[in-house]
Amino acid sequence: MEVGTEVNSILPLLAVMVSAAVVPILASSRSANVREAWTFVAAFGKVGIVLAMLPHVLRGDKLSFEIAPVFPGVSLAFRVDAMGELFALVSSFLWIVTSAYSIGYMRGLKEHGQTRYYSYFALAMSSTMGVAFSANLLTLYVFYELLSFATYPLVTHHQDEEGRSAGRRYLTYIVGGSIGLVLPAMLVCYGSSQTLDFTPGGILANSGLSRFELGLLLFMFVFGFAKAAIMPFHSWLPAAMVAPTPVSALLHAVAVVKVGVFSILRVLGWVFGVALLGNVELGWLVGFVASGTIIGASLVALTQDGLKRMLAYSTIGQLSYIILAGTLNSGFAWKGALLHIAMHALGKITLFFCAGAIYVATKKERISEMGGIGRRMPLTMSVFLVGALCVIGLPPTGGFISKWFLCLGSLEIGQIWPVVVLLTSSVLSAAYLIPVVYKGFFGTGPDIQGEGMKEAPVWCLVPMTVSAAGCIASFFFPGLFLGLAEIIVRG
Amino acid sequence: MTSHLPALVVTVPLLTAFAAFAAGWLRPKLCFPVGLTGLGITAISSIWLLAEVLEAGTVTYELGRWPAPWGIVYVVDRLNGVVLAAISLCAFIQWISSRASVKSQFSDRIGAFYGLELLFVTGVMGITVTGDAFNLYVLLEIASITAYALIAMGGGRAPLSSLNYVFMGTIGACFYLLGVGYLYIMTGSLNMADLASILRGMRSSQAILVAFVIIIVGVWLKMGFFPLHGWLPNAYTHAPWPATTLIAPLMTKVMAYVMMRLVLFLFGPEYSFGVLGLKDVVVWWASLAVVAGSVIALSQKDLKRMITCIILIEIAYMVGGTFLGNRSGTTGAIFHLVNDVFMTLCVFLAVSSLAFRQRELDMDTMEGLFSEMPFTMGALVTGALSIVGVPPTCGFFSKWLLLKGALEAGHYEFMVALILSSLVCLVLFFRVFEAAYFDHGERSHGHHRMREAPLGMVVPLLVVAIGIVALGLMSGEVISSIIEPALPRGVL
Amino acid sequence: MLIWASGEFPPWGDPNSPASLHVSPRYIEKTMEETSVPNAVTSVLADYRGYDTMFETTVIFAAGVSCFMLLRLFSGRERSSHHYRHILTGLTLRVRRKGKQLPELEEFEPMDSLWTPYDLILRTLCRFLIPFIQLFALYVIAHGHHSPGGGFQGGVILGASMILLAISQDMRSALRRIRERTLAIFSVAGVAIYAGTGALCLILGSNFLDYAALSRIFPVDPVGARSLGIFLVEVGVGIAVMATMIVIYHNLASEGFLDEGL
Amino acid sequence: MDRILEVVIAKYNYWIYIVLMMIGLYGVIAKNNLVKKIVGMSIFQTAIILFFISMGMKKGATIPIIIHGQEASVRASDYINPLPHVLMLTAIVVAVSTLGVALALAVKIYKEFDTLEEDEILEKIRKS
Amino acid sequence: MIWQLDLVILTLVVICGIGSLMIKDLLGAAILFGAYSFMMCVLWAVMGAVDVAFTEASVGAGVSTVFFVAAVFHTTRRTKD
Repeated sequence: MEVGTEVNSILPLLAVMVSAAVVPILASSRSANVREAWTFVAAFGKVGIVLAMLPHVLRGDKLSFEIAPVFPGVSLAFRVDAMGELFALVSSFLWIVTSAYSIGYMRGLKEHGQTRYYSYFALAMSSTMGVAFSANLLTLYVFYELLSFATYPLVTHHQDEEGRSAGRRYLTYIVGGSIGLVLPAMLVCYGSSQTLDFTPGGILANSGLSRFELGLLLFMFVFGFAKAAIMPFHSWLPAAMVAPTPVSALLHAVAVVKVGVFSILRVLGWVFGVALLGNVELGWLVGFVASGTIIGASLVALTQDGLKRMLAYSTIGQLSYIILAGTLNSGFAWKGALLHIAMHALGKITLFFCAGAIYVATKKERISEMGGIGRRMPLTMSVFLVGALCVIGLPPTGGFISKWFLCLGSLEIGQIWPVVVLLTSSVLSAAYLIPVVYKGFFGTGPDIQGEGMKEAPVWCLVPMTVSAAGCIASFFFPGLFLGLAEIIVRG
Repeated sequence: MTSHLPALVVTVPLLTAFAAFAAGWLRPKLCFPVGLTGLGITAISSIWLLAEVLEAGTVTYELGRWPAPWGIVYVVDRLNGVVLAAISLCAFIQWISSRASVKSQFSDRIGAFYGLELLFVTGVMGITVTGDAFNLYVLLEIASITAYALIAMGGGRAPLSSLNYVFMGTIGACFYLLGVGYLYIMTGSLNMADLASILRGMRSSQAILVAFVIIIVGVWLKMGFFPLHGWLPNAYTHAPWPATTLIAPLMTKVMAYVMMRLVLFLFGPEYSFGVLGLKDVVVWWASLAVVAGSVIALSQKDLKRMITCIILIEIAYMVGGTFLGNRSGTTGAIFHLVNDVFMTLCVFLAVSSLAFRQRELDMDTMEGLFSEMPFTMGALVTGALSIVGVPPTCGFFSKWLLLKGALEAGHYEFMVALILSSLVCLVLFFRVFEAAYFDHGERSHGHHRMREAPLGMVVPLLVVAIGIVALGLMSGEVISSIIEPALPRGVL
Repeated sequence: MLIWASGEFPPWGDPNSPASLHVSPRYIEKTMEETSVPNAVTSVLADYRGYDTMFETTVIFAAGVSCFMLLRLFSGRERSSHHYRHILTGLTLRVRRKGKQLPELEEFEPMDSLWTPYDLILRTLCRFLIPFIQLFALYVIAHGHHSPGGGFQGGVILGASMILLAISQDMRSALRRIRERTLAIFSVAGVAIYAGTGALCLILGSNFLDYAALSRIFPVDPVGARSLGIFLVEVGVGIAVMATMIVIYHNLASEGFLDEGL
Repeated sequence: MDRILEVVIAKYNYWIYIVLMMIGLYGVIAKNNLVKKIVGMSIFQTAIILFFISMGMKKGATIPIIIHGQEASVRASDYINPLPHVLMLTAIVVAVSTLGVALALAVKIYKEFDTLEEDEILEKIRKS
Repeated sequence: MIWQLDLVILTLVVICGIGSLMIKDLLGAAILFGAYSFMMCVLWAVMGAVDVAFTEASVGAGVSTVFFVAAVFHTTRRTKD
């Protein structure tokens, strides 16, 4: 069943380390330019390495690298397959964009502690890569924890009371979930089948666990990886929106939350195995929870006035698409899920960029105050529109493709309710996203006149246009992503 | 030509102690370098010894060249080999980093202080290396008496806490001695290997059972295992910092080692776990102790007191892990012992260098420490994460083994207690880090900004912190090559 | 529980109890030809289990150092007042710390604050006794091979004699005999003799504390060397114990001022 | 009757030492005065020493010093087991060292709080 | 040896021990403790442990009593129990 061969290569380690390596330089450098220059060096290096691995992966090979054996049968090791490659590609590419953006943002707002900011950002990226490339559950867990602690200073960047409480909630949910639920679950897996390596069939496939135990395990994993923000474990995400916008953009639309989802997909597909889930009919349970999350989050998003909070809730909903798809035993659905990782990342980061740009330019966070902003900042708002379309899932944006595959998948196995859920939430998301654009262009706000409001600094504009372009491009040329997804599904 | 390393690791610090004390009278400047060289030699030779054991198997050393049951022998196998290495390294590092504070606090009796510290090291090394039940008692007393004196130097209510420690410690040691007497009267031997071989014959004896109980209770008393922990928090909290950083990592761990040695080797697993059915009771009790320790630790305000309470939790881990009685549980306990030496050392050193700059250590005086003492706080974070059990620090891996053992033994209450306590530790340290991370600028008009601790304290601290992570990454080799072969056959 | 356990013990004084059958006969039967020391206790103490004894001495030493470190007060801190006595008239006068110090006149002698009237009998008796006590102590140390006693007992008695001196007269005169510094050096030296003997054996290429090695440097056969080694360490123990006992007493009895005792 | 006497003679040492040990333990635990506690501690230790000594005892044997003239033929049953004596010498030394340290601590505590009653000391600590 | 004598001494030992804990005067407690040690040493001498008896006589009955007295002398004789 396993196509391709194992190739020993140090590339994964490099890909992880390259951003961690620059941390000392970042931390020690006093001048802003040096800092940002090095950040770019690291980012481009990362993308370069990831791209260098691409051909292998497309050929169906797996690049593996072992750091250290830890227990009999378990070792800290990397193994790059198509799924990790896909995720790594997206996040590393978006890191470049985001670092460009954060230059504009941080400078525009004259934030303090930028050294710390960039350093921890690099660390967070390293651990994201680690999660993407990890070859077994233990390694994944290690980097997952690292990511949690590396992002804490970013979430609480402002170091005020709000940040304090947000950080508290953040760590409580995420670390509490991982230590309290994931760790024991891992133990049970290790105890029942003496390994933790991801195997396509699922390592629990032939362990004599009863259905109840399996269900328990499944839920421990799904809720334990609280970064995926499945309700009721979601409330850290809106709280974490106090972070500076680039953080929200990259971490809370791409890196962190996607790491959660990624881990859950890994567990579903490589620990349990879709077949097993199908046999004991456990996928449904998760599926129902996910659907509930989708609808609920979208409804809550409707009621939000703060732009970033609304986006956060929309993120919660979108993440659950992926999980829902993952639980469906269907190639199309999986393809859609993997695509959605990329597409939603593109779309959502665009939206966040816009929100940040608006904030930089006008210090406005509430939707109700944004009437007529589009006339002042047409570029921003049009980019916002693109992002919105992508998130809603309308052509000509990549979001459409991924949702299309999701629907196909659910139809393939003859399930109607997922389709219903998807369409409903699309309508809902249209309902909470489009008004912003409308208000922006045609609405009239209180204080639009006078006080020269203009576009955000160019450092902000370029990245968001790039990502918006990405949304559209991924609609016309989804080949690369499709190829990767194809490989996974075949595997 | 037998190797003399086993004798060296004990006698070198002993002779150094005399030298240091004499130097205190003649030329106080010499005390520090003398002790430094002595401990350096000790550390090197103990590591060398460990290497020797790893390749050549158990090393036996007959003192005065009297064969085993008549004379006193030193027996070094993998278990105490690794413990020895850990202890000596810990002592060496602590020696370097405690220089400044010793100089500032005990300038007039520096020789005596250093002499006692070295004697303490001698005691713990001897306890670890000896293969004779009574010799262990004598060395235990050396370690204890020096510890009493060192702790009592704290001033304030330190003497009272120390006196309580004297009472508790003496009773514990006497219980141990009494148990040894029971063993002697039943078997007529004091040598551990000899005893073990004789005891194998007399499983069903009441006297042996009583001896087992008495000895274990005595050792628990010295370990500060809940509910016999009464003396521990006070004693460690009121002790002067240079003493705490030396005693806290070593004393309880060494007693835990003694417990493992007796349970696993002297009485033998099939007796300790099989014949008398105390196993499950003890594990339940350990789980209870873990929870109790967490509660006690949660209720503390002062930072130093809090981290001393964490020792209680760690001790309960080791007891529980040992009495789980299966392979991974015991392995986890031993590995956790080794890790805990360094974790505790790291945390205590970090907090001591905080205290060196800033006298009082409650939560609200710690704002902005991250920006003022980045290295110290970084090391503190590492140690704390290791205690919480976050990979890739070494604490995670030993905790993992303990959990696995509990799972295999079916002791879910122990699992729950472990996970609960890790979360509690997380909360404990998180309070500190939050206070230290958020800076409301009050200290700007409050007291002066603090400088980073002196280099002599920071460098050892960072070494320990890095060591913790390195140990975590190497845990694979450590477990498979050192600890697992160290277990007696009986443990399956 | 303990009583229940004692039910199994071999009856008291039973010559065939395992305790007296397993290990100990060797000590009794071989002590002559292996160490040429008739007193089995001494030979076991200082040779077979010599290592215990070394640490026993170390324990005493540690205790001495502890008391010193705990109680000793150094210059700068003084009693609130000093008492002086005019030898001729016998009238005493009290000098506060702040007050001007008395000129060093020979007709004034410093005296204890809790001064007890001059007791001729006691003093002379003690003066008379102490030399004999010390002589006896030396005998005990030296003759430990053949009769009960040994370094430890002798050392204690030596120490006790000095303590007696300090009690019967005042501590100053006792300190005039042996200075504190000397005591410290003695205590170290004593233990160091013991450990040094062991280390010497080590250097001579044998095991630690293997006195037989001493025959390489001293003109005696290995067995004689053992008894010689035993003698050496006994002396060491004696010195160490004496010094330590005195140190502990001085610090206890004078609260660390080391000026006036009981 | 004789049987009982037998048992008593055979065992009463072991019982007495337990009694002494309990006395000492009571002293350490229950007494409120520090010096009293220390006394109890010493009693506790001596009780254990007594246990060891009585375990080394042999009926009809003499003290473990080889008599002149018969070094050639030494029978172990003629002499009392010396090993417990040796151990107990060490134990006595340990006991006196502990005693010294404990008393030093007591004096220090008295200087600090000028009382030796534990409850009063705790009271003072609570006040300050 | 005569076990009756042994028994008598043992009872004396116990009495001294209890007394030294019960008496309401620390100096008296110290002295009684000395007596206790001395009884102990007699007992051991009877049991044939001459060396130990010797040591106990010099240490227990001698030096440690002096230590006690010195300590009590510098603290207080008062005790509540």
